[in-house]
Amino acid sequence: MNRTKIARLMLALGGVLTTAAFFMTFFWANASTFPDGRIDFGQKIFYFHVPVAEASFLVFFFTAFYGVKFLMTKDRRFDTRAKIATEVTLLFVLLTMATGILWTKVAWGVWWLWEPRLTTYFILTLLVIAYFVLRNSVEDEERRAVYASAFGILAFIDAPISFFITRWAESVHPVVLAGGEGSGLETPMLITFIVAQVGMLMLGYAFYEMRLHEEEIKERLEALKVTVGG
Amino acid sequence: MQDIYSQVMPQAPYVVVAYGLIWVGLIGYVALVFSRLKKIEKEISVVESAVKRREKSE
Amino acid sequence: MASASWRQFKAILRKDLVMEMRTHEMITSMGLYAILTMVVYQIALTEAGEALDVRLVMPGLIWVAFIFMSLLGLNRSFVHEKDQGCIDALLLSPVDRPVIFFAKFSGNLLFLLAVEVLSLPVFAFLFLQGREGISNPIWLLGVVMLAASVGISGVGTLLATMTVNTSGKDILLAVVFVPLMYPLLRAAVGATFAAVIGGPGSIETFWSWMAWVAGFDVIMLLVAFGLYEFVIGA
Amino acid sequence: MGETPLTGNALEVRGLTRAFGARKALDKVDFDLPEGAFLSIFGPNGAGKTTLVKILTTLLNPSAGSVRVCGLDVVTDAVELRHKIGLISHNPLLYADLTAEENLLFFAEMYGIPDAEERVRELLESVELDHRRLDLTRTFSRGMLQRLSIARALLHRPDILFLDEPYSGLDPHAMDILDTLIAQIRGEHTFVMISHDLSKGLELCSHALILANGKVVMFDERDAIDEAAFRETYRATVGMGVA
Repeated sequence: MNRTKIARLMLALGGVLTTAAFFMTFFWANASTFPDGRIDFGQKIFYFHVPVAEASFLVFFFTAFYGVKFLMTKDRRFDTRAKIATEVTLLFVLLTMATGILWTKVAWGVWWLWEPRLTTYFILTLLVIAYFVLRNSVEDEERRAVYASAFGILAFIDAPISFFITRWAESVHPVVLAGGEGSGLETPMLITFIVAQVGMLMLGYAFYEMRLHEEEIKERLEALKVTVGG
Repeated sequence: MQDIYSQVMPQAPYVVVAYGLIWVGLIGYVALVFSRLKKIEKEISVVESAVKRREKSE
Repeated sequence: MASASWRQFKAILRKDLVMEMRTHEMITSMGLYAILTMVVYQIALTEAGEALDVRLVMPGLIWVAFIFMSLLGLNRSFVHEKDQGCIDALLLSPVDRPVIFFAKFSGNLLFLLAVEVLSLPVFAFLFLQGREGISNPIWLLGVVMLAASVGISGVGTLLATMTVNTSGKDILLAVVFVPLMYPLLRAAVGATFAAVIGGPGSIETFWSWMAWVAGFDVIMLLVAFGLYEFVIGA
Repeated sequence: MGETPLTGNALEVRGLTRAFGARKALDKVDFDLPEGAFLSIFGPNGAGKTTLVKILTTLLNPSAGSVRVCGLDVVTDAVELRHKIGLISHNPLLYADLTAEENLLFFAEMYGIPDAEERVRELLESVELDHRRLDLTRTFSRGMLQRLSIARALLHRPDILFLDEPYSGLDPHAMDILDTLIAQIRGEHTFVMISHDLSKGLELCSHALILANGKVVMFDERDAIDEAAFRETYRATVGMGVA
């Protein structure tokens, strides 16, 4: 089975799992309640907001990983991979921001709050955007690849800071999955979350492979054109 | 039942919009990539057949 | 070998200092920028009047001035290397690339610190007269300024080396630099605030923020140092 | 000058390829150049001339193949090799806000030259700039800058000199001076020159090389070259697409 087929399979599976998680969210997972017993319907956003956010961290790791590999080998394919990983990160980061803002409004009554998690995640968004701004302003292909790799590595340092900030600093952002008192989920909730998370990661992988496939065809096209032109 | 609706209703729009955005984002991205893939696959088949024709004529 | 690197380090640093003494390009533009920022602050704060305790916002305001000021200096610092292709002549000479990094970094750090030290008294003179001064010993401010400027210059030197080769370099440096600097700036403002406002426990708060600054400095300098060879050769 | 291992060859280029993705700036370039020779490299824009010189001067690494300059490998012995090469470009590579003397002293420090002041004075005299040594190079004319940049390139007594279109932008008088200077140092060094000017390049060289699309189209000794045929080959390469 070749990579394209695996990617298609992952896309299908990811689609099925996320759709299943979507229905589980509304028809199976326990309704979360406020301390006073009222139903917290806004909590439903959690089942997709968190998986997308975690996926964005994970995919962004590959930006740095392939950045390092590129700098060590100067092989253009690694730069292409880093670029695609960052592109998928951008998609996930934007979805995280959008759902996050909506949840903030539901839970805290405001659209935005400058609290540590939100702030660092906002910075992460800016870094991912800056990565593409940087790429677009370098003319020479190889130089572009080197600069983008270097910046990707630097930018990734911010990702763990954003991830762990709720554990380090005083933050009102909930830490659901870290254990500790009052956190934790009931079984149907946890299963729904896990299904959504796995589905989202599969989608991320599928997106990455599909884009890679596209870039590889582009490169083949370019190579063909060079041979025809020469 | 009435009670549950009154609790859920004010929060519902935000949840609906959130899931709407997620689905539009994910499906839109897939559609975008697929349409680009189609276009580029067409382009490469054109170039490839041109290369073959040239090789034959040489 | 080590002595050769030291000699080359001194040569590059001295050259940058001599050229700066001659043209005053960086110091003047950064200094003027600092003064102008203060004029703008006056406008921004004027309606709040006496009700506002300036000391509460001062730590943030000075770091806003410093970060944008540093952008100006960093942008200039590679222009004369690029102007007549001097960077090629430098790279052609038998010098280890990290030496270039440390020399440029030291130069940038010196210029930044010089303008910071000059503009801080002006700030105090314009905004803090007739108000309570700085609660904790003033040398604490020196500690934050030094430590944060190390991080700013280190990452800034690496990024400026990149952006000098790009189109739209001035704005690009800001776009890539400011978000990367966020953790450092946040901690620097925290430490400065603790130093200025004082009160019980402020010294501990100061040092815990300083631990953040120091951690950022160490990590970022190591990464920047490791990446420099790739970036300058590209 | 230096203690070069006696391979007899100043340049040994084997299968040199420089590629990024599908694009090949240099494609399996092979040639040898004996010591003391004067090589002129011709080729249209985008042929790979600048890339070739950048690799020979250790500024870029090859993607494949091996390159030895003065018997030293350009990748593994880069730092040692840099002591043996000098570059004169169409860009002066000088700091505009330093004086002529400061410029040379700075580079002398970078190379670790003993008795730097003595050496700098001697060089400034030989390029006839000793009267302007305390002036900023910002105030220099194009020709003066080029003379000073020759002095800079010769500071560390390199074995091999690279000339990257040194004549471009020079007025006839400055060209004459450059001719004289090259003639003076001709015997002591190996030369590699990139040139757009066929007549000038052929007049000076002992070996000629034509690059097009990153490939060597022609490489021969000057004496073996029929000038008319050479011009024809060169003209044909200019028509070849810039890939």
